[in-house]
Amino acid sequence: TLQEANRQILENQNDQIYIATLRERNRIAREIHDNVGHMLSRSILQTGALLAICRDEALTPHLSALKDTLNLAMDNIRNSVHDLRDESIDLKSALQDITDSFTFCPVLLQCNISRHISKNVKYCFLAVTKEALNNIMKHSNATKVLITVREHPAFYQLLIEDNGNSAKPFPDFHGISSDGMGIPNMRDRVEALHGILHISREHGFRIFISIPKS
Amino acid sequence: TLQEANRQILENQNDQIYIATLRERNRIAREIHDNVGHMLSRSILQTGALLAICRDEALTPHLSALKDTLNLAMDNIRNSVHDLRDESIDLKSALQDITDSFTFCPVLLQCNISRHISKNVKYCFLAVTKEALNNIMKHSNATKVLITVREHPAFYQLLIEDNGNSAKPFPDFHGISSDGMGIPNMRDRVEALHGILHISREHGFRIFISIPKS
Amino acid sequence: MNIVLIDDDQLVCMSLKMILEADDNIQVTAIGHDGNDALPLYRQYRPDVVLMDIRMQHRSGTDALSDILAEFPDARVLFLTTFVDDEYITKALQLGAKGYIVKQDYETIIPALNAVYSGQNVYGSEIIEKL
Ligand SMILES: Nc1ncnc2c1ncn2[C@@H]1O[C@H](COP(=O)(O)OP(=O)(O)OP(=O)(O)O)[C@@H](O)[C@H]1O
Ligand SMILES: Nc1ncnc2c1ncn2[C@@H]1O[C@H](COP(=O)(O)OP(=O)(O)OP(=O)(O)O)[C@@H](O)[C@H]1O
Ligand SMILES: [K+]
Ligand SMILES: [Mg+2]
Ligand SMILES: [Mg+2]
Ligand SMILES: [Mg+2]
Repeated sequence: TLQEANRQILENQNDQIYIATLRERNRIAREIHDNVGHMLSRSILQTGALLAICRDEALTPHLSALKDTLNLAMDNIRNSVHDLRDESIDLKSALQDITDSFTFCPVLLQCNISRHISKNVKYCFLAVTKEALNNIMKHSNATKVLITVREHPAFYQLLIEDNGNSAKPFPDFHGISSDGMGIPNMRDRVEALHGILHISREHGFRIFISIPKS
Repeated sequence: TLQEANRQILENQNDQIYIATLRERNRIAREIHDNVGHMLSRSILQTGALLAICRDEALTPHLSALKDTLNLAMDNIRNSVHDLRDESIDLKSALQDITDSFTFCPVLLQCNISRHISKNVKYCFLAVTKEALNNIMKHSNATKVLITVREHPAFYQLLIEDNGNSAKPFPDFHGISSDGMGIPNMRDRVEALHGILHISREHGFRIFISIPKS
Repeated sequence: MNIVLIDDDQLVCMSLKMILEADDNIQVTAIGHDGNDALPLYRQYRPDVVLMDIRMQHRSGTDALSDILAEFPDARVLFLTTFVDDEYITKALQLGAKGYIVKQDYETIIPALNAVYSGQNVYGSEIIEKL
């Protein structure tokens, strides 16, 4: 329906703003790193050379102080570039942000992954988690949620389980009987990355996703 | 209507992504400016001090070379901060981007403004221009468009005129008879900035906006 | 020429002092590290020119300028900035600063001090006759 489409667009909007922000951040991070970082490391070497050849005792402490300043500037750049990169790929804290703002019931988040996770997998996991939490709020009487992200040698896994006991009829998640867009969207995203999505409902609602490392 | 709302949301989305990108850019520009810029200017002064007290002729050329490197790094930062600022406030090139992607008919853009135009006025002019071009495409048989942005001591002006001769009835632009959202939105934006909007239709459709400098 | 130097970065102060005092006509008579130091140091030393950073922790250079001018309307204050497009510069000039110097261009500081001392204004590396 149009109302549906509308809501979807609004949700995507936040993602897209987020993505645009990260992209810009990365661009600038690279620029600083490459240009100013290069100049700074050169000047640190030049100062080292001066210290090595300097015979004037009066100058030495000033040269050392200069070297300290330059090292500080270099650390500074390194850190801010690092921070920028970290922020841009930190799935864990992005998930944490989402779960922190979820007030319906407590969420336990376990996220063990390397920093090398691809952007696409990351955005997929974020989008799925958002919708899953929306669904829990809308459709379940859960009192706790467990979200687990795991990295295996060949794939990433996302598992979202709640302890709800909703009495609503179980829709056919292969796309026939439910007219919701949430789960079909999840499935699309996962399949676009050649992954699989399983939904089960034993002690609660449980979404399991596995995406190969490419 | 929902379809309307939908379209509006999609249009806003682009604006918002743009704004988010600019905001992030500015944040980083400030960060570089404050931290690394400060260290670099300190190190330039430290090198200057060394040059001032150095009695060892053998060192002087090395100190000068170091100073050159540091000045280069500083210029580099200055330029990138400056570029970032420019990009973020450059109404003219943002307008150019919009008109470049308008293929319906030729657009002549004249934009003479200082760099000090406020963000709000800028976003207002960009939004109005987009909608005006949409309208030209949808409602006119124009073969050319003239867009003029002018700065006066006390206000900014935006003038968008086409040479179309649309036979459609002229709606009441004060909000009574047209059920379009485009022009009422323009008016809202302009009035939020205490500006005025006039629409006339003599040899074509003509939108005139004037916004006081605050 | 007597200078009072105010900058929150001690290494900047030390370096500037070394650069300035290499000139025979210049003495840095006092150094402060915050805008709050400005007026007391001015009262005590009555410098020919105050050379002051704009951005400082507790009290900014522009606020410190107002403090000084309220009591000493003829005071000559020249600002130091990291970048030209520092947003505070305009405010500083409106408030009655004699101009500003970019720290990077430290070679122009001595000519700038001389210009300010003789009643001219200085914008970046440009020295402008007072109108
Ligand atoms: N955590 C959950 N607990 C119980 N039932 C759930 C849970 N998540 C989903 N469901 C069931 O699965 C159905 C399909 O979910 P889906 O997200 O696709 O659609 P929706 O939430 O109903 O609508 P939309 O997401 O489009 O707003 C829901 O209608 C609900 O019956
Ligand atoms: N350049 C133009 N040439 C001729 N008629 C125009 C032009 N621009 C607007 N109009 C007329 O003004 C009306 C109101 O414009 P407005 O942008 O408010 O609504 P719309 O374009 O019809 O709908 P919407 O913008 O909500 O999609 C239009 O329907 C059209 O009749
Ligand atoms: K001296
Ligand atoms: Mg749903
Ligand atoms: Mg319209
Ligand atoms: Mg400072």
